[in-house]
Amino acid sequence: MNWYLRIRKLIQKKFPNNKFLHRYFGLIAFIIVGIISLFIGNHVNEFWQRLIILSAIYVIMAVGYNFSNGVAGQFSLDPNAYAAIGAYVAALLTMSPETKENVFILEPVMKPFDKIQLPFLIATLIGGLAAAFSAFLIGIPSFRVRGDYLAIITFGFGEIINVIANNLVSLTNGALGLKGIPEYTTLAWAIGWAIFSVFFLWHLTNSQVGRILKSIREDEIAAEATGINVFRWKLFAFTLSGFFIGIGGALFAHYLTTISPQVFTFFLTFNLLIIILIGGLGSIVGSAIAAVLFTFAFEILRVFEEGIHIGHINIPPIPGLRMVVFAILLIALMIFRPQGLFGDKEVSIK
Amino acid sequence: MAEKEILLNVENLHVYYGVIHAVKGVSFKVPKGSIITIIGANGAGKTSTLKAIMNLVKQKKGKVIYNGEDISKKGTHEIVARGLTLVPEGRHVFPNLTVLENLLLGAYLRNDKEIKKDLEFVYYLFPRLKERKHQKAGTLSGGEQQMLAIGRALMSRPDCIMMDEPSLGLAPIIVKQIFDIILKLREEGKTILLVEQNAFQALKISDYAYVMETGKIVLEGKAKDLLNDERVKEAYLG
Amino acid sequence: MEKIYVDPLDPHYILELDHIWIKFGGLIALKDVTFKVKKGEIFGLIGPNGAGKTTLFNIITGVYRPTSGKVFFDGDDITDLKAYERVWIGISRTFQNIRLFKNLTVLENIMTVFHFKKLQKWGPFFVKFLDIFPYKWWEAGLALPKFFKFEEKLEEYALELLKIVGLEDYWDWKASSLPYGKQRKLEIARALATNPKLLLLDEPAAGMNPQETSELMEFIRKIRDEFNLTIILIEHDMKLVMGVCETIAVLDHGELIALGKPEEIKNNKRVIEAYLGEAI
Amino acid sequence: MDLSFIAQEIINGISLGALYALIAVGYTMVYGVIRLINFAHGDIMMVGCFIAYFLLLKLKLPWPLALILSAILTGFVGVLVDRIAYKPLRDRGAARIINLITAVGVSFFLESLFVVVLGGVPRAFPVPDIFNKEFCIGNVYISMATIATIIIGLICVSILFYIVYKTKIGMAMRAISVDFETTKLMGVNVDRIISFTFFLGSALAAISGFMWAIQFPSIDPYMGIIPGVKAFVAAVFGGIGSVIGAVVGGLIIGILEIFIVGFLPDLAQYRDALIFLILIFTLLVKPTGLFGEKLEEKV
Repeated sequence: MNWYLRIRKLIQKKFPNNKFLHRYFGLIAFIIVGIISLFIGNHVNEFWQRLIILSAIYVIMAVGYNFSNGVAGQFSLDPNAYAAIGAYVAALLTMSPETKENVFILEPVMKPFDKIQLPFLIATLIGGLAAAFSAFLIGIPSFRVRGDYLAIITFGFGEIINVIANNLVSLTNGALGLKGIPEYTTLAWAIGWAIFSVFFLWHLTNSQVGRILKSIREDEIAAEATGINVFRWKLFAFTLSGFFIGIGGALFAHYLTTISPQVFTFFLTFNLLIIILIGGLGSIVGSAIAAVLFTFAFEILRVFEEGIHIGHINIPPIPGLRMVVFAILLIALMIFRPQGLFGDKEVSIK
Repeated sequence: MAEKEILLNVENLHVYYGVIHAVKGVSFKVPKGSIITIIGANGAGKTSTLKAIMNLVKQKKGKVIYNGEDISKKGTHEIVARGLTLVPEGRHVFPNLTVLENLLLGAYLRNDKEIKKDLEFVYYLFPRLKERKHQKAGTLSGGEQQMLAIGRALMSRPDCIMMDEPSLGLAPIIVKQIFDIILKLREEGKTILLVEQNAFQALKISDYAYVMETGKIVLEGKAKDLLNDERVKEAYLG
Repeated sequence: MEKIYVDPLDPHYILELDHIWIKFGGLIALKDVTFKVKKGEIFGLIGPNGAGKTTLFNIITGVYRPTSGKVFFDGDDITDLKAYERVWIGISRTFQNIRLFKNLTVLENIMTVFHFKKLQKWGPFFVKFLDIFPYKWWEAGLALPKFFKFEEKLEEYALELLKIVGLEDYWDWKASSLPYGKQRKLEIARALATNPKLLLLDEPAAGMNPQETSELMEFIRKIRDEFNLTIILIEHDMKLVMGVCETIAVLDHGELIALGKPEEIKNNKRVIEAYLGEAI
Repeated sequence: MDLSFIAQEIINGISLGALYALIAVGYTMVYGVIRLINFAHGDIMMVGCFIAYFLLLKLKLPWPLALILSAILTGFVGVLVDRIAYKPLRDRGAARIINLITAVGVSFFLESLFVVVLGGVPRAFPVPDIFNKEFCIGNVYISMATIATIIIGLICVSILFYIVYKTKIGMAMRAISVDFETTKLMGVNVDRIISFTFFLGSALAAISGFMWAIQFPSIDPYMGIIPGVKAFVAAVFGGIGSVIGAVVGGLIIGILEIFIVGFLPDLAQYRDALIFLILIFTLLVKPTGLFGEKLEEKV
């Protein structure tokens, strides 16, 4: 039995008559977590505050990624592509025409974008929708294959998007990337979106939709034999997952203020992969917690990469150390606890 | 029983799959040159027992003595080298190899000159295989695949052959042939441990039998006696 | 054997196979198979492994498309319908090697099936609402009251079905941890949850002892009567087949070699030669 | 466009394609036996390159010796990787996707480890003089490196073919690929065969790495990614698991890449994207690649 059902049964037992609590205990818990993190974020220095924002962004992307990979069991390797699409689209929409003129020195920016400037929320949503749409388009052909092959196709798509980001200069400014993106991603925005994403996908996972997706993950042939249009539902999961990753990407762009193809390489996918594996495939709350842990660990390890000077002790900078640590972590996780730190069973993905 | 030499002796065997305790302390003896049957319902732990003897399952406890030697810690290939082999449930021929290649793979551990002779023996037992020796094993019918699986096991020149449900899913007419072959193998001096759901047929040809239920042996005796046992009749012979 | 001609308009028949051929690569798996299944009967399909029985099931349920030939269901040509669409019109099945949603609970295994738009009638009682996938995905995500209301209802229905098949005590077990016989039952229950008119059972008695098998015979008759079903079953256990089936078809090497009442099959010379070996 | 230009392009294409083919064969071997997409294959190739680099530069070994020795040492690296990372998964019977994820982890591990130990700065590979010779037929140039790649590639592939299709070990390999447990019942020491497979695959990677380095003599810890990915595309294109497929796929991808650059200079920057598009379309039309065998799930 999953955690949602377990907690719900517990609450129904403790408060047999409080129907509101039966239904909305999740919402209440998430809002409390949100308020606490907002409160903490507002009372710490800027370094920690930025770290909280970054965690929140990773939470959004991770739960989105987990929805298609863990819940629906469709293993893809291209969240970097959707993050990139969300980021570029949203950034192009919020940057002022003057900034764009200054930034695009190689070629002027493509037609509609040279005039447009939209509010942050709308730009973010459009970024998410653009990512969702691209996920939908790539999903149509991709879901004709399964398993390893699906992973390969999506990996290929991630690379294609990266090549495009590097070369479609009039839209992406090539390898130089976009500079001067307004720093709109505040603590409130990031946490708000994170709470919304977790809440939304968590409920969806524990609804009939989630059950259908899980049944596809467990046994595609049996799912089809119970009347499920497997292809359509896979596509749905993939598209929705793309939407949330795109939202994450949009927020990421307005957090970094400078984006380039370098930000959205396979490296980003690798990070998200570790997060959802730590959190447990299929566990939405697990990947949210894992995202926070991962981001903090990642930033703390950065200190080692840059070298430490404590009194007379000098530890020289060790570039690449973080990735060694995380790669070992990933391998060890797969060998010793493939269900993730928070999952309670190995999800069967063939 | 006492006058015959014990070839395979299983003592207090346990098998676990994670938290599930599939085989709970099974002991039995297989004397040389006999046909011994284990009957029982699906999920009773029969297949797990055979796999544990061949060391194909990891989590197990207990002692398996073959030909006077403790083989419970040996690798599967070492057990096969000692002359004990298993014809797995569901045949499991290699569909991408030809019939001949399947048979030769059965003789993987051997380098002697007599492989050819044994091949002829298998072809003599199963003339159908000779006709189809260059066909991919995947194109054979169910009965032919079962014959191939038995023939392949014979190619390692085993002294003791364990067979897991050799009659499963075969036409009744083929089932009869398979049981005839098993009798013929005993005449050749092989020792046979049979696991069957087709209890009636199996008991008819065996010397001694064990009944397994939920991981334990609940009944044992001469096959003829079991055929007349009320409990066996009710639960397994229908 | 004599030729059978299909009349798609005959209301007594629920399923009609019309000269079905299927080839995989160069191999002919089914050769000109033609037969009809009467409404409400229990129809047995026997033959050795590799004779094409499961292939035939796969053609009826739409997993494979026949190379040539047609499939009629309730008077309609369904040859081109996809597998999941055939479930919607009332064809449901179980599998030879049980295919449950292993990591989901027993209850979830049943609940998953309640998703189609049209589910009018369900066995002995009528389902109270037509649209059984009642909320949109975003309503679930936003956790609107409608979502909770229907979730609770789905649970209630699934439990009701579990009660019928006698699995209600196991509702929160992981499907894969159920004992073998119960897994078979759950798979049948899941197939019933789609509200079928035609139920296909692929070796339902595999791995059961005679006692369980005779219980299964009773169960098959019971669900046929209660749910108003037509049942086709593949089985090797001759006792079960002869005991429960009203008509039997025998396949050998992809060909239909006999069709008739159990008595006729038992004494059919060709069947004895190719399959049974001796009369039983 | 004159004929010698086209001939030159074809030669260049074959030269690159032969490299891809050689790497792809290694990919395909491991996949063919244990159904694992060894994502880290390109990085194993990088390891082989660095071993050859140190053998040539520090030990001043003659190149044939360095080539063979690097192949053997890298082979053992491959066996080690399998024993540490993949074997525990196999023993547990983990889902295939878990294997793939682990392979991604191994790939990142090898890259980052070499960055930590050797730094990320590219180094010049000491190309033996013999490979710098060039032949000229009319206006078409062929370098010794190209000829060596083709010859050594042919030798490797022939040896491999012999092993897989003519020996007992090869028979066991093909058996393992379909049924692990039953192969054990044949008396095959499955672990040893798999180690041997990894040894062969990794040694091939080292040889192809050496050949890569004499044609593109700048080596760094990330050098394995691009050729690894391309060879991977080639292997899938040809039908992963099939040795012939890998060779044909490698050649086609190599020639296509050179042709795109040569004949469609506007699209040159997009060549990697186009290669992937081809892969995607191949998989859609024939999901198992050109020569891949069908692995259909039985219902």
